[in-house]
Amino acid sequence: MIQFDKVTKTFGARTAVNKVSFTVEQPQMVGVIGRSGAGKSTLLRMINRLTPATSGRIIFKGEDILALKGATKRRWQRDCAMVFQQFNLVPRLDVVTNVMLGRLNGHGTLKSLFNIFSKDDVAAALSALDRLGIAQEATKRAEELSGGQQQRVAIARALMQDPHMILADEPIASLDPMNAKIVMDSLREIHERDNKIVLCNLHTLDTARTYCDRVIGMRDGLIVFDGPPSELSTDVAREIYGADESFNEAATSTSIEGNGQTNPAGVMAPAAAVSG
Amino acid sequence: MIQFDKVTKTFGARTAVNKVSFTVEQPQMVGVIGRSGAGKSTLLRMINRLTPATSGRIIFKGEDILALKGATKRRWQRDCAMVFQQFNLVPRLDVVTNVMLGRLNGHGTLKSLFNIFSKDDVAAALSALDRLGIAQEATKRAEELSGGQQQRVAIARALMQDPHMILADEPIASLDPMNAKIVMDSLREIHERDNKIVLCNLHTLDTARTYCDRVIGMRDGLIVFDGPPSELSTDVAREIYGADESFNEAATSTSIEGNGQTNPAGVMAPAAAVSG
Amino acid sequence: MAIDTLDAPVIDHERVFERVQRRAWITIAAPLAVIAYLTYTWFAFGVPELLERAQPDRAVILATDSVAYKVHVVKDFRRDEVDVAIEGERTATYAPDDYPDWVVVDGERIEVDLGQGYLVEIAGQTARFTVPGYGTIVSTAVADGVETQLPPGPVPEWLRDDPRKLDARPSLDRRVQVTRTKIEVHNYFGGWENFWFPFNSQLHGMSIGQLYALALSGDRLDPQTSNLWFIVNEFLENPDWQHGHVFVALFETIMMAVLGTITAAAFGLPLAFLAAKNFTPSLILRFTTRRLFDFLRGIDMLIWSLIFIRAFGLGPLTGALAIAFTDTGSLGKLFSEALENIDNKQVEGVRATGASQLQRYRFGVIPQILPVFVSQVLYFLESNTRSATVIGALGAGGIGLVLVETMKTSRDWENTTYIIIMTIVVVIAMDQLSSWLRRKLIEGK
Amino acid sequence: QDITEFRIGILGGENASDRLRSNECLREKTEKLLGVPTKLFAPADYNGVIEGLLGGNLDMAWLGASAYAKVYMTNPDAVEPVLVKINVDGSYGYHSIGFARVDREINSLEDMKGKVFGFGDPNSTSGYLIPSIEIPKLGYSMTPGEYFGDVVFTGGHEQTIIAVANGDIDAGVTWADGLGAWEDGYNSGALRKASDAGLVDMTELVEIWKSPVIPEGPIVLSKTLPERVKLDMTAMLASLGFMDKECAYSFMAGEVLGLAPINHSEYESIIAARKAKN
Amino acid sequence: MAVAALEQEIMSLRKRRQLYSLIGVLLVIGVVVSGYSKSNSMNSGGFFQGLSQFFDYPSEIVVEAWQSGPAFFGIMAGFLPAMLETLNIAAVATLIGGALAVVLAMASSRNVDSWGPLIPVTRRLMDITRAFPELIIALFLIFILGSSPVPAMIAVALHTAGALGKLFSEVNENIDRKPIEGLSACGANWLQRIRYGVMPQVAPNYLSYFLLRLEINVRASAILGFVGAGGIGQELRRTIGWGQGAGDETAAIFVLLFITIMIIDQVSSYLRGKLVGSDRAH
Ligand SMILES: Nc1ncnc2c1ncn2[C@@H]1O[C@H](COP(=O)(O)OP(=O)(O)OP(=O)(O)O)[C@@H](O)[C@H]1O
Ligand SMILES: Nc1ncnc2c1ncn2[C@@H]1O[C@H](COP(=O)(O)OP(=O)(O)OP(=O)(O)O)[C@@H](O)[C@H]1O
Ligand SMILES: [Mg+2]
Ligand SMILES: [Mg+2]
Repeated sequence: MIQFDKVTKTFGARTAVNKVSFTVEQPQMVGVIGRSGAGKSTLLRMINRLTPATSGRIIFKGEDILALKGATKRRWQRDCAMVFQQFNLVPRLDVVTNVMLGRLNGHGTLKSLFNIFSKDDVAAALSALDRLGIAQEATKRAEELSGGQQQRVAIARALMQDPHMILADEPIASLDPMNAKIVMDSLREIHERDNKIVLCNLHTLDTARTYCDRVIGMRDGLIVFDGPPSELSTDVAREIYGADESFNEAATSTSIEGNGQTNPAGVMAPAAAVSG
Repeated sequence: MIQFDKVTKTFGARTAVNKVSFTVEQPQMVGVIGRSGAGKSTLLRMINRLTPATSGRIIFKGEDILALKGATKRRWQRDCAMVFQQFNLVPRLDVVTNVMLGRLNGHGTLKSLFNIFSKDDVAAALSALDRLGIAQEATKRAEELSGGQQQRVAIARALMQDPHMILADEPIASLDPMNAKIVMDSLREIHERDNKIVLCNLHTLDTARTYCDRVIGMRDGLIVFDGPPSELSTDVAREIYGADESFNEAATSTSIEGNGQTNPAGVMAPAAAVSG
Repeated sequence: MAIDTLDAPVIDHERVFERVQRRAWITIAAPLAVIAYLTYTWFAFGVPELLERAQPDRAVILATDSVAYKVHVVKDFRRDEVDVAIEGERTATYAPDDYPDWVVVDGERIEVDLGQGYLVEIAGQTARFTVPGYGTIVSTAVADGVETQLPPGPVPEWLRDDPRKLDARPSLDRRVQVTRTKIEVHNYFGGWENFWFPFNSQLHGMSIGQLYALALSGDRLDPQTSNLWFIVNEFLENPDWQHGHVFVALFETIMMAVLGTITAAAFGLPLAFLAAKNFTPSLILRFTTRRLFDFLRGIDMLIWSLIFIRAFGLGPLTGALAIAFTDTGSLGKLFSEALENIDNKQVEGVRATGASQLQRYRFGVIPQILPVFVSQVLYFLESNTRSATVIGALGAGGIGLVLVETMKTSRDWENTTYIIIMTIVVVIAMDQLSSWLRRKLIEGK
Repeated sequence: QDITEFRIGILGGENASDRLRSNECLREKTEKLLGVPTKLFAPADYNGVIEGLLGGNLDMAWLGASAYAKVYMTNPDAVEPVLVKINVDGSYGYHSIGFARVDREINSLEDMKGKVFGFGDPNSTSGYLIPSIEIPKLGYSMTPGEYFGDVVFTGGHEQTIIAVANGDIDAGVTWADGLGAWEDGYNSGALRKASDAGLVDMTELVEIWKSPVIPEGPIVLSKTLPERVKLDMTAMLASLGFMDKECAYSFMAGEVLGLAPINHSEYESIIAARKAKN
Repeated sequence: MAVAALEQEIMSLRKRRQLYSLIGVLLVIGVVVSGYSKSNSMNSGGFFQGLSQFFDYPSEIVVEAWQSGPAFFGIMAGFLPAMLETLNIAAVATLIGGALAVVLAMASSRNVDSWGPLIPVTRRLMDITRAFPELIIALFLIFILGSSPVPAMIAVALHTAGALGKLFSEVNENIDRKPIEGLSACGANWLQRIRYGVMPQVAPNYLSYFLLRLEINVRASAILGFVGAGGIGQELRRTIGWGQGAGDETAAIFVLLFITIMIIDQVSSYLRGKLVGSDRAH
């Protein structure tokens, strides 16, 4: 479905993404992992065209989306919805409007400038919100919601775009474990029910293991691992994270349930207490 | 040396400090503990005369310091240096000037108004800073320093006052564990080397245990405990904090070393990792 | 899913849609209201008639005039004299033996060559104006008007033929007028004439190199002063441009702004302490000071300057005091707000060392409000430079007055343009200076 | 008592710098005569000079009759009139002239019904006081809306001329000596100046009204000046025409016969007129 | 730790700083003292002589106003239409200038994805329109358009566009770009991003500056009336010019102006307080 062909991005002397090539054949939930600065965000942002690529091609339905311009580019942006770590909502607008903003691309500029949305839009937005379980917050301002709720609004907005794929850049990094689970569950549910590609940057291994069909590991802009989560051994993880023997996965875990072997229950409690 | 005699402070209907009487006979490091609102700050501020007392006397060298006025009052303020939770430095002035402010009381008003300090003052300020290990920051503005460094500047200012005693109002409450340790070590060192009374409000038991010769526990303006730290059992702590069975000291610990029994080693590590 | 919705009320689509629609209405209604108001004022201000009456050609004349100058060649029948003068000014009249080469006087006949085939011949009371591509206009001044013969064909737009006057302006830079008393020919040239040195000065027309050499040379043009000083003096005393006068006026304006602002700051700061809650417990004192600030601000600079003109006469002092009065109110209010917002921790820290009241202010308060103080004063300095030109125009003096006078008599637009450019330069310079100082003093860069 | 400086106010009408320039010779003469620094001040309007005299900030000025009346009425002890200008032909006054644009089809006050009429400066004799008294006498009320559609102040003679030429107002009043040809803007006066300056084309304007002769305004000196200074100044000004023709020409803005002594009583009628306006 | 060396450095640093402060203070004092003596000599009247006459003019007016008795309020009411005209000038100018300022601000801040080459151009444009005193533009336009409120309105609007544009673009510099990015990712075009990503963030600050400007513009419009732009300023010029006899009218206008400015001042600072919590002049 979508094919990456030697996609590269350099910032000055620094190569953030280095000739990355891979293909997603069928609707999968793909997790991208790697330590900070590995190039995960840059990769996703290039797909959505938020960051221009330096070279390479990304082929979707036979078209190089890196070459799109103007209205077709914006049309493509609509087709690959993006979910951000910091939610990127408009804080002072109410939730339902925020969700409806996902449809801006289909609307006439003038009409949208005057805040005119159709009954259809409202209904679609409400059903998206309902699907994420926050329809009752529809009339609140986005900034009044908790982080987890805001992220769900962001996902609702993504749904509203009716996209071919959803790109999520560390969607749970700013959330507490409880909300992280809800958000990841929602993404998974969307992937399963609507059969959409979900490309999700994650910074914790256990989340990737739990939710993804396929995991891509990046290091210094290169893909160093690509396979099913089951192949993701501690050794591989060490390679991805460039960590030494002392690497302890628990340190980055955000799960609240504790996935058995890697995350001993009880560790979280005092940690949470300290930060609280 | 200093004797408290039924010292009372009421704010309207509220009695913040209630007929407190105790005596510090020789240079001791005294920790005052108690939960928020117990009256700890009020007590210290009354000694330094930042807050006027409602009734009672505080006798130092045969004089009731609560009755001092004008220049003698300011002279006394200089003699009992105060260290604050929020450092209370002048952020836009440079570090060395901030320290020299400790000498304001000895100086002519006019001279000091024009920011004129002698070579002696500079030397003394630098040696105080050096003692706290931050002489190299002397020319920076106070606001450019980290919290821990600022608190050390504040202690240097206190040293500069060449006081009979140092009052410290939760000096480590705004600091991270690492800096907290440095600051408490410094206070202890001053107490030991210069043989000064240090009266220190603390909100964690283990700090009091580790550093103080004597602990005073306050609750609702009353002294409910006065004795060496060794007598400070969990039961007593519960009484001071008015906590129920679930009271868990670890939740408030800020030690980075882990004091054996109450703070199991290893708990801190992941917590630090999460916050890092 | 839907964990949160378990007990929550079911959201009503209709109601949400109504909300969304209501907001859409508001979004549309607000601009509509503004447009309605603007339409009302459009008619209330009488814009349609205004547009009808507007004289865009004035703007063209104005624009031409501000970048060009004209030389008048006038034949006056009553005095029976010929004058060739820049802008028709007495001070810039060419001597009869020194006419520019496009004016040829031969006894009673005058030939004015306006270039590109345009030619005016004046003989007796008759002017023959040859216009390429049109023909020759012959116009004679008679006892009760002018008699004109035009070439055959329709009368062109640039020509106004009236029994009392002929006015022909075939191009923007050539004009011939004939009335029964005189024939007047205007020839336009680009640039600002006599800008550096007056018409009759020895230095007129010298290049920079020549001037430089002259300034260094020992042979004094004027035995009284050095050459450099002579050059400067000739420049400043230029009667058409009056650089000296303009510079003095600019200086007056800057002085008004600087003095006014500093004075306002000097009085505003101490008074601000009296108006701040945390420094003045006395309610009466505080209230009085605040009302004083309101009064000073509310009266308005305009009215203050009118009062001061009566008391102190005309000049920069009046302007400075008017600015000082108004801004004592504005700055005082701002400072008192800044004082009320100071961080008490710092004051307490200083106080705990046994510092006296004054020392507490000096080290606990001043460092906090100094940045506000400096930056506000600099902001005001910049905007007061502009205000000073305005109240100057109302009578206090300075560049504003010079400007208004020049404009009111709307004669030499190049003079006006010059003064405007100087004013703008000064305002922009003050703006840059103040933001440079602000960066320097506050951010320490 | 002695004075430390001498300050001369110059009435508006011309470009301030021109005014200062044409009076420079007078300033030099005065400085030489009195031996104190002498300064020229050119305020924005009539009122500026009036205020200056009232505030004691000016020692000498050449006022219009109405402006003098205002000074006198506000403070009779402020100034005293000393000299008045006499025209070349021996006449001693000037006229207020009402005028309009030719193409507006206005040829007399008769045609002004419902139109906009403009005065100049409220302190001007010819630009306000006299027409505001004389025109109603002819039966045309000066209350805005009664006969004229509106009555406005343009601010000064130049502005009136520009406003009429521009069509902002239908007709206005200004001053002229009433001698010579209309096409030139008469021999002297505001119209002549504007026409000379190329500001207006007199053939586009038409006269619609002319007042009776208005007495020339006086040169006044501050009453607080020492008697010696007053005498010296008066003598110097009175002889200016013989001593320095060029200076007299630029000071008095044209050819004049000279200056003659005058006293307050000559202006009683103007004062009465002005009083009636209050 | 070379504390001794540090001490040397600090001492010299402090000496230098003290010297600079001293020079600065002396400079300011010098400017003030010489400036006042210079302007005192340039003024036609002197400062000390003037002090005694300070109250001459106000008292003249007050006496006349007092003598007119209750009729004073009638006179005041009579000037209401003129005051209203001034208010209209200010309001229209602020609206139009404010709208221009929004456009300029959006075109001049990098932060809102403005087109790069446009930024320096619009910035200079704002600097220049800001530097023009309203008076100059008004006089020019009066020359071309004739005496009416319109020149004043245009003049004030132009100046407002520059002044507000600068403040607005400063607000733009400080916005959070995340919502804009979120909208980009939805495929919103530039106008839509401005409308939903920028406007909601900046609206309160814009409004606050707008109100402040309205207040300033009322004063400016009143002053422009003085040069022939209509409104209360024109009336004031007439009554002041006439002097004695019109003192009650002058007083009435002063009072009316004072009250109007006070009301606008109070209302606008109240509204601004509500909008952004605190206010800053300019
Ligand atoms: N706008 C930019 N300008 C310059 N360098 C950039 C920019 N954005 C990213 N980089 C660099 O590119 C590299 C990859 O960054 P990227 O944000 O894609 O990493 P990441 O894997 O998402 O890390 P993180 O987990 O911190 O979000 C980093 O070294 C970063 O410093
Ligand atoms: N300025 C004041 N005005 C009124 N009440 C005050 C004031 N300062 C303190 N109090 C009250 O006095 C009581 C004791 O306050 P204090 O600050 O001494 O407690 P504390 O033990 O220092 O608490 P914390 O740990 O929160 O600093 C509290 O109930 C507080 O609300
Ligand atoms: Mg990232
Ligand atoms: Mg406390």
